[in-house]
Amino acid sequence: MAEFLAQYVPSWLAYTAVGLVQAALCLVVALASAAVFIWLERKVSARIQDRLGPTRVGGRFGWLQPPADGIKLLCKEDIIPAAADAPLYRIAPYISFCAVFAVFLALPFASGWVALDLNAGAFFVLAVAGLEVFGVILGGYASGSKWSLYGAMRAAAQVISYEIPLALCVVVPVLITGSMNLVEIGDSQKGWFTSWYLFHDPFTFVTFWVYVTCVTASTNRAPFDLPEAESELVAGFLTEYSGWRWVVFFMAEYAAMFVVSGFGAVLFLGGWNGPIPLASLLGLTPENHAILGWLGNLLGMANFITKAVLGVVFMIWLRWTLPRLRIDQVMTTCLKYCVPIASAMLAGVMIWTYLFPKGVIDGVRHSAPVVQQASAQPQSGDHR
Amino acid sequence: MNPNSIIPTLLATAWLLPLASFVFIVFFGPRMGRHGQRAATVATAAIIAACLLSFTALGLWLFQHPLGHAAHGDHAAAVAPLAGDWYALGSFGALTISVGYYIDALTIAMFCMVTLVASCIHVYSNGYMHGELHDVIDALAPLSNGEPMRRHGRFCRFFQCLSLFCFSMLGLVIAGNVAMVFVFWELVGICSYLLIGFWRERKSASNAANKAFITNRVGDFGMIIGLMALWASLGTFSFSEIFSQVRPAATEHRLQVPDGMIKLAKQGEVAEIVKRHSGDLDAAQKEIAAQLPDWRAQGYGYGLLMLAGLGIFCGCIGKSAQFPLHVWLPDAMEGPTPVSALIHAATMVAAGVYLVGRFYPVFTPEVLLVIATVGAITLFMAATIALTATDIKRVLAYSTVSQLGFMMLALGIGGWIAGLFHLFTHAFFKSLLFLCSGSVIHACGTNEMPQMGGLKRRMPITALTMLIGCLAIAGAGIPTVVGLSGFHSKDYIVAQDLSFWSHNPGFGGIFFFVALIGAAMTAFYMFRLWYMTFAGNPRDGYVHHHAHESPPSMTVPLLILSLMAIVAAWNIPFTSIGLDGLLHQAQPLGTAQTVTGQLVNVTMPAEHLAHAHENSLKAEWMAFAVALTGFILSTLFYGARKWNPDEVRRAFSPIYKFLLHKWWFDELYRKVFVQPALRVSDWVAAIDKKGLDVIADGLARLVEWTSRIDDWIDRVFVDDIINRLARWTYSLGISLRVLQTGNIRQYVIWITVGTVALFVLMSMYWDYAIAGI
Amino acid sequence: MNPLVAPIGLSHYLVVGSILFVCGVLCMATKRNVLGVLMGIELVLNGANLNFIAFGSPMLRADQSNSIGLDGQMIALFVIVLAAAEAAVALAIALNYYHTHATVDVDQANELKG
Amino acid sequence: MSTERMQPETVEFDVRTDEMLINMGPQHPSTHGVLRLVLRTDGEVVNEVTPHIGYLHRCAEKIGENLTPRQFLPYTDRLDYLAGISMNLGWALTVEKLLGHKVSEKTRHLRVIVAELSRIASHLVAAGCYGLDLGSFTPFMWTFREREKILDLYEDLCGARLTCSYITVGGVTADVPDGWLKKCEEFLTQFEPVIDDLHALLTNNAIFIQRTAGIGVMSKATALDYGCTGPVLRGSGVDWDLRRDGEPIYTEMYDGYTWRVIAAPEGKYPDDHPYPPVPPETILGDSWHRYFVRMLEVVQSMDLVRQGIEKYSMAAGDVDEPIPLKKKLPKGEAYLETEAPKGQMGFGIVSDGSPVPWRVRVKSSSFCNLSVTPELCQGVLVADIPAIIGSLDLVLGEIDR
Amino acid sequence: MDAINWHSFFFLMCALVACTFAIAVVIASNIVRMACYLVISLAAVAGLFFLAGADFLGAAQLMVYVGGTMVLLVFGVMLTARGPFVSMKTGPAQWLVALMAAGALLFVLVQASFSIPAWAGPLASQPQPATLPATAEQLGYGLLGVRADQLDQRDAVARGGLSGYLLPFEIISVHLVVVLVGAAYLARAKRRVTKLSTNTAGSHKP
Repeated sequence: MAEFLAQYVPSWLAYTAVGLVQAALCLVVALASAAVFIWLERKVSARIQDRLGPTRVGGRFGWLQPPADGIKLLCKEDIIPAAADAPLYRIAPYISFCAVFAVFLALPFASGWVALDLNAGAFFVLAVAGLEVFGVILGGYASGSKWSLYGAMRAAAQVISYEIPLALCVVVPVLITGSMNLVEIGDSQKGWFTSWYLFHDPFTFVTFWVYVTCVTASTNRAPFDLPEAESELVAGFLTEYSGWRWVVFFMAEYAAMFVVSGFGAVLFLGGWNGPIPLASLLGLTPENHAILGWLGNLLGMANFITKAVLGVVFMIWLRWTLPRLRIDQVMTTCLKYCVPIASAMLAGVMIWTYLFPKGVIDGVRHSAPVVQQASAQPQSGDHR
Repeated sequence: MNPNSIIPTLLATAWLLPLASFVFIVFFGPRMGRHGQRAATVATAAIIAACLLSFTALGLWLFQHPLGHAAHGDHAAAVAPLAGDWYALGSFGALTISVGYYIDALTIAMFCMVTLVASCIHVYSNGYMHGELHDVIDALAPLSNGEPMRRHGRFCRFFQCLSLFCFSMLGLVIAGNVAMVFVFWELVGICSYLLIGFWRERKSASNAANKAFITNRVGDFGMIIGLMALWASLGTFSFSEIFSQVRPAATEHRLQVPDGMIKLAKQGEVAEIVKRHSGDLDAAQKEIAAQLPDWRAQGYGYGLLMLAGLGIFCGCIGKSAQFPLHVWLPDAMEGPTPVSALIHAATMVAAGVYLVGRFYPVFTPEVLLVIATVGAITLFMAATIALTATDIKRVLAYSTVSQLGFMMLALGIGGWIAGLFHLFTHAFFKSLLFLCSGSVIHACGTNEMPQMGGLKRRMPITALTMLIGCLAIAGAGIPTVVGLSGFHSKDYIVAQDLSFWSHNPGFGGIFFFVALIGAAMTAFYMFRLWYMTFAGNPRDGYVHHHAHESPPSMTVPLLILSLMAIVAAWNIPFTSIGLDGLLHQAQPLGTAQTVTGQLVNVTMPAEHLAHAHENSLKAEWMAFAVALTGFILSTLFYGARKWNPDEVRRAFSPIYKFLLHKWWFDELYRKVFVQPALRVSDWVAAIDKKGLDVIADGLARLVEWTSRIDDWIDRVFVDDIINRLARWTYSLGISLRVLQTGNIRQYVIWITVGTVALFVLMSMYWDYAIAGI
Repeated sequence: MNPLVAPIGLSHYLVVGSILFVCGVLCMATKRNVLGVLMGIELVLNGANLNFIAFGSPMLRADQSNSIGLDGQMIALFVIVLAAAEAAVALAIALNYYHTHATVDVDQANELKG
Repeated sequence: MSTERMQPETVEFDVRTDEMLINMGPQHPSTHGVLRLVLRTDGEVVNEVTPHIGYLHRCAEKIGENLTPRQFLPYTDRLDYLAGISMNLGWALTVEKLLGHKVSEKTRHLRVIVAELSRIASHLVAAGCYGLDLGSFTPFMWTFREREKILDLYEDLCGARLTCSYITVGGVTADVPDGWLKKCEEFLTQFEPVIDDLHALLTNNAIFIQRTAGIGVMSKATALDYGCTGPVLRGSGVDWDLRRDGEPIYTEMYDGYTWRVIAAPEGKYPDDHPYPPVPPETILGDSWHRYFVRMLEVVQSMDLVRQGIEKYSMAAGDVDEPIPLKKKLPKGEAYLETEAPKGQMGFGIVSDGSPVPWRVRVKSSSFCNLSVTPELCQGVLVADIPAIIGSLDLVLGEIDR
Repeated sequence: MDAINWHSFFFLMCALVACTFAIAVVIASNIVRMACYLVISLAAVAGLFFLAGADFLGAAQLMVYVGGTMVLLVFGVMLTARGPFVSMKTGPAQWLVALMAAGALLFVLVQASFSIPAWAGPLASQPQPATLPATAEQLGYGLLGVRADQLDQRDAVARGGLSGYLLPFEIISVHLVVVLVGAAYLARAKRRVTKLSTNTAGSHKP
């Protein structure tokens, strides 16, 4: 399209325009997913609480409720408190949102279907997702409210602490695969569900649950939603926000939920590989035909999205079931439980992969990626 | 799997179990039950398992190497030891340091003995140390305000140390090379230090621990010299390699000076030869090899061999508390009694004897003579001191020293089997005696025998087992028929003494008589101990009233050990399997022959000669007679109270005092070592004060006069120059001070300016190509 | 020259690095706040890092014989890690300084001046 | 999870920070109305809490001095608006005490039924809001669902849901409608399993226990010193309930009923109720126990309602009509405390012989219970403030009057 | 028209952002804003790293600098800033001096950057990112003491010299530990809250 446009306008303009349009499209996708999750949260929580949830807007199921809310919130006054540091207050929600949005760049939806196939993908996701908290801190600080400041400080302490066990958990699949490339990590779990890293060995199984705990905490979701604990801090860092900026923070939160669920799916739940290798059983592989391969990938994407959505639903379920932890308990959970357990699991996985390089459940899985990588590596270095 | 691979594995497991227990208790001890109660269970379970493993290994060994009919002097059937390495720690040139094993019948027997005794003592400690389960108020460790110290109980710490000790001791026994021996040698020393100082708040305990540790270092110093001599000359630490070099099979295992030592002794000539064959090493080797027999015949290297032997024996002197380093052992009784039993009676102190036995092939007859002499002195001296001691544990401690002297004496006069045999039997009855004394102390709360008496009604089991122990150590038995364990072992020693006398008609008799007198004194003081403690009327009503029999956890080990004290020397009924046979089998190759010294005219008779019928019969009766004499004297003095010991005491008052003060050894060492050191420092101080100060004062006065003159010159001439300089410097500093603003930002700007300037300068003189790009 | 079309070379990276470096120096030279100085240091380190990366990059120059290759990234990695450590220590010092002086003004920290 | 809790006393400051004064309320989600707490905080640690009240002052007592007792009755509904009927009962009994009036058997049992239902409703709100204070939303919805059913019963009974004014001076406004008792029993039957759900969701939730066990521990002595009453007092293990220990005119209302006071004087609860085990982390007198006592009292009240229904059906005669609207009061004074859901609710009345009382005074249980907050909230974390305030179950309508 | 060069395009974007916000850091007087600008500038630098083919470094930059260092900074800001706006003005004279010095430095540096012809000339055909080696693994091997990218070194002696960065890595890790412990120790205020008296249970009935 850009080439087409470039015939008529200066090329930089054409490319910029096309870039903007594409970015807007991505944004819409992210927003739509956030909207879906907001709706989902309402419905699921309503079911848990013996309610109906939204029922009317948009006909059945109240499916238009989030857009309606969005319009309402857009129309609301964007209040900036007098004590706020206005520029930072304005920019903070977008920092959070951009950070989460940027993670979509590196998140593969199916084998090879990824915007940016980084060979340090897992690391990139971790790094960029960690930026979200920066917006939270900035927003909390810039609000000029003591409650917001509390929220910001809690967010800072909590998220930074949880990055450590989170990183340790992420290292586990990276270690097994021998690569930080998310596509490779996903592909190495090909086959039946037994080859998912969740079932790779007992240590990964535990690691997965530590991962779940950590991402719940690092996305500030209940029972770790201390930065916005409404019964303590009014609304934490969100106290002074209203209207559109509040929506942006909110969408960042829901998009982050999707991101971490998807990331978890890739790392532990086989990514786009279903419990049954339906695509390969049906012959939907690129070896057969490009179109078939494409179809198989489509199936994979459906798998991936299903897993991510289930992950989000799980987080919603948690939120509406559990009371909130106290800040010291949150830190205890992180430093006294998650970090040691994750470290122990990392060590355990190392030993396990050393003892059973071919895996135990699925001995026929394409053998020992770690070893392969190690031996293949020196040759790949001399491309110069 | 064949037994050759199973036995090392079994023993290694038995060896490592206490280590596991130690590590476990270190990490989890305080959390195991209240006050770490479970730690005892862990440690006890570990050592009992080790004991079972050891006996399994023994069974396997016997199955594989059935004991030949004790064929005297016939060593054709000698069993090759199992030797090998588990793990190489590293190699430094030709030297490889490894964790290895050297297993023969002696090793296995030691394993069984150590683990059995240790098991009993672990069980016993469960009861004995129960006071440590709670907070302890230690009246013997007063605080600065005079109040007794209150501290937490150290129950699990005790068992932690015990486990570590068992590990170290077993490691020492199984060690396959000298380096490993040395490591474990030091480790048992550490354990001993820790356990003597278990009640470290007590001044006496910490002093005793220090004393033990430091005294042992003196011995270890010699040992290191010995090890260095071995390593420098033989280039190896491994037992099997050392033995094969010292007693090569080619010479029918006769002792010969190894090539390495000769080369070292003649290193000047060796260097000469090598230089002559510049570059042609093979030729040089050949020439040296050709020269070797000559050199050997000239006696080169013999001194080195003796040095190695004496050095190693030095270590044994320290560890086995031989004269003159025996002083630490009686003080070591400050530790808890089970520790005294395990470490300072049964195992660790016997390690010296064991090492002498292990290194036996290396010792030349001259060295053996030294050993025998040291042993004899120790034996006599300690026995005499024991006659007068009143502290029950000290009596036993001196008895231990004395018995260790017996063993050394036996080894020194060629009685390898006799010495080690006594080591084993002694381990059982001495640990029994110590445990009994612990039981008594536990009941009475005091160590002093004059406060006891008449306890046998209060504590019948203890009294009985102690009596068995006394009988065993005194060597009770029916000559030519049967006897308690001590009877047999002492009998061997006396027989060997007799045989030695007959081979060395002159001085040989000394050893024989010393041994006999020692045996008599042993019987005397042991029964003195028993009578004072258990018989007669209670001397202290309070103590007697509060005394009670110990709990089963303490008495059951006593019973087991007393059984062992009776039967340890017997063969298993209807078989020829017994300690005796086992030791016969373990006797190192080539050591059973009669040998004669090169430098000193001494003959070490082969051991089987001592077992000649008439010789042994004579010895048996003599030993029996002296023991009986001792017993009767003791009964007369203390049992029946026919004679009053106080009268004897008065009559021989100087001797009594001499003995009561332990031959003035502590005072001697104080005079000879400690006080001279203090005095030297006093001298130095005095020289400092009197001599140097006076000189300094005179000098000062001189200087004062000079300076007065100087002062005048100074003021008039020099000051002016200096002042001027100072003024310049000062003004320069003031003007430069402006630059030192303390303002970081200015510094940054200066750095920037400096960088730019450098850049500009560089570009003026060099091309950018200096970067090589 | 159309910057969008013209390919990017090593020099461009170096220029960006220089600008960051100089900005950092300026920051250090003009901020009175301890934390501002700290930020200046971070900028300086980043400018330097950019140079390392650029010199080691395989994409920026035709003649790769003089490239420092992987070493560039290695050194940059070490710089990043050390910078993190440095930031932690500097922050701790700043906190202590704040506790003792009740201010973060570096100009007050001149007790040792000549 | 570990039973180890961070004891606020041992908090060590890694970084020195300045103290900060924060207003919590009067508009704050977890102050249950318009309570204002001024927190002096150091980071997350609260060093001092000062409650400020009076944002809901409506001159209730002064109004009572300008109206006849029956006219004042609807105002009592607004005191503890979560248990209006219990307020009605207290006022009615006080006036009856002044009048020397005795109600019939049937009235007595009917009063027990509705008063205990109001206790259930009040405790349900307390439990649900407590969950909300600790960040758990779902129990709130569940308890409100059940409370709605009780309000439905009230609606059937008298037409009003929240401020019923059902029990009046001299009797009740009207006898029960047909079939109401059956509905009431049906409600109790279906409500029983819901309690187990609540226990599963909240009482035994590990996080809930962590958040409440050992938090805001109030010893018996403190509770007594500050005049705490009701579940707050019983949560500290004091065996005291006015329904048993009060004045005869009140206690005879419960004559013939079998029940036991819910308290754990020795740290052990009476074992005639099915209740989940007490977690070992808890300390008698902490927030968890205050909450737990309320949950047990719900079961106890259900039992009382059942007995009341039975006794009411057996009783002969009619329920009493209220006294005339402007009946002259005898000269004198009367004061009576009753066991309301929040604690001991006292009404005092002084009459000069006219139909309008000369003086009316209200002694509020929540007021006393609130007074202990500065003591309980020393050195706790910010998050513990809602946990402690919520466990006291305050109603500002009653405090500010 | 010429096809757009995406590498140049993104480079320009990132470079502009990085430089602009770096200058903003210099100009801004509010410390929190400075921190915010710095984060943005550093994030843009991370983008430049990605463009130069150093993905791992880019991610590390984001993680360590932006995620870690900056939050530390913000913490420090919060702890030390009295009131939201703390600014300490610098005198214009100092600004002038600093600007002059910095300008000279910038001139020298830029002049140096363009002075080597080989540096200016780009790669004739730039390799696509997909064909680039996976430097993350190489970095890993490098830290373990193997130079995977230098195995084709023909000179065995030289190859032996390229032994990677194991020792620096070890030193750095120890250094990090020391630094963190030291920082934690420095920042400690060594203060304890006095133990509050808690009422002990009394038991008299009302």
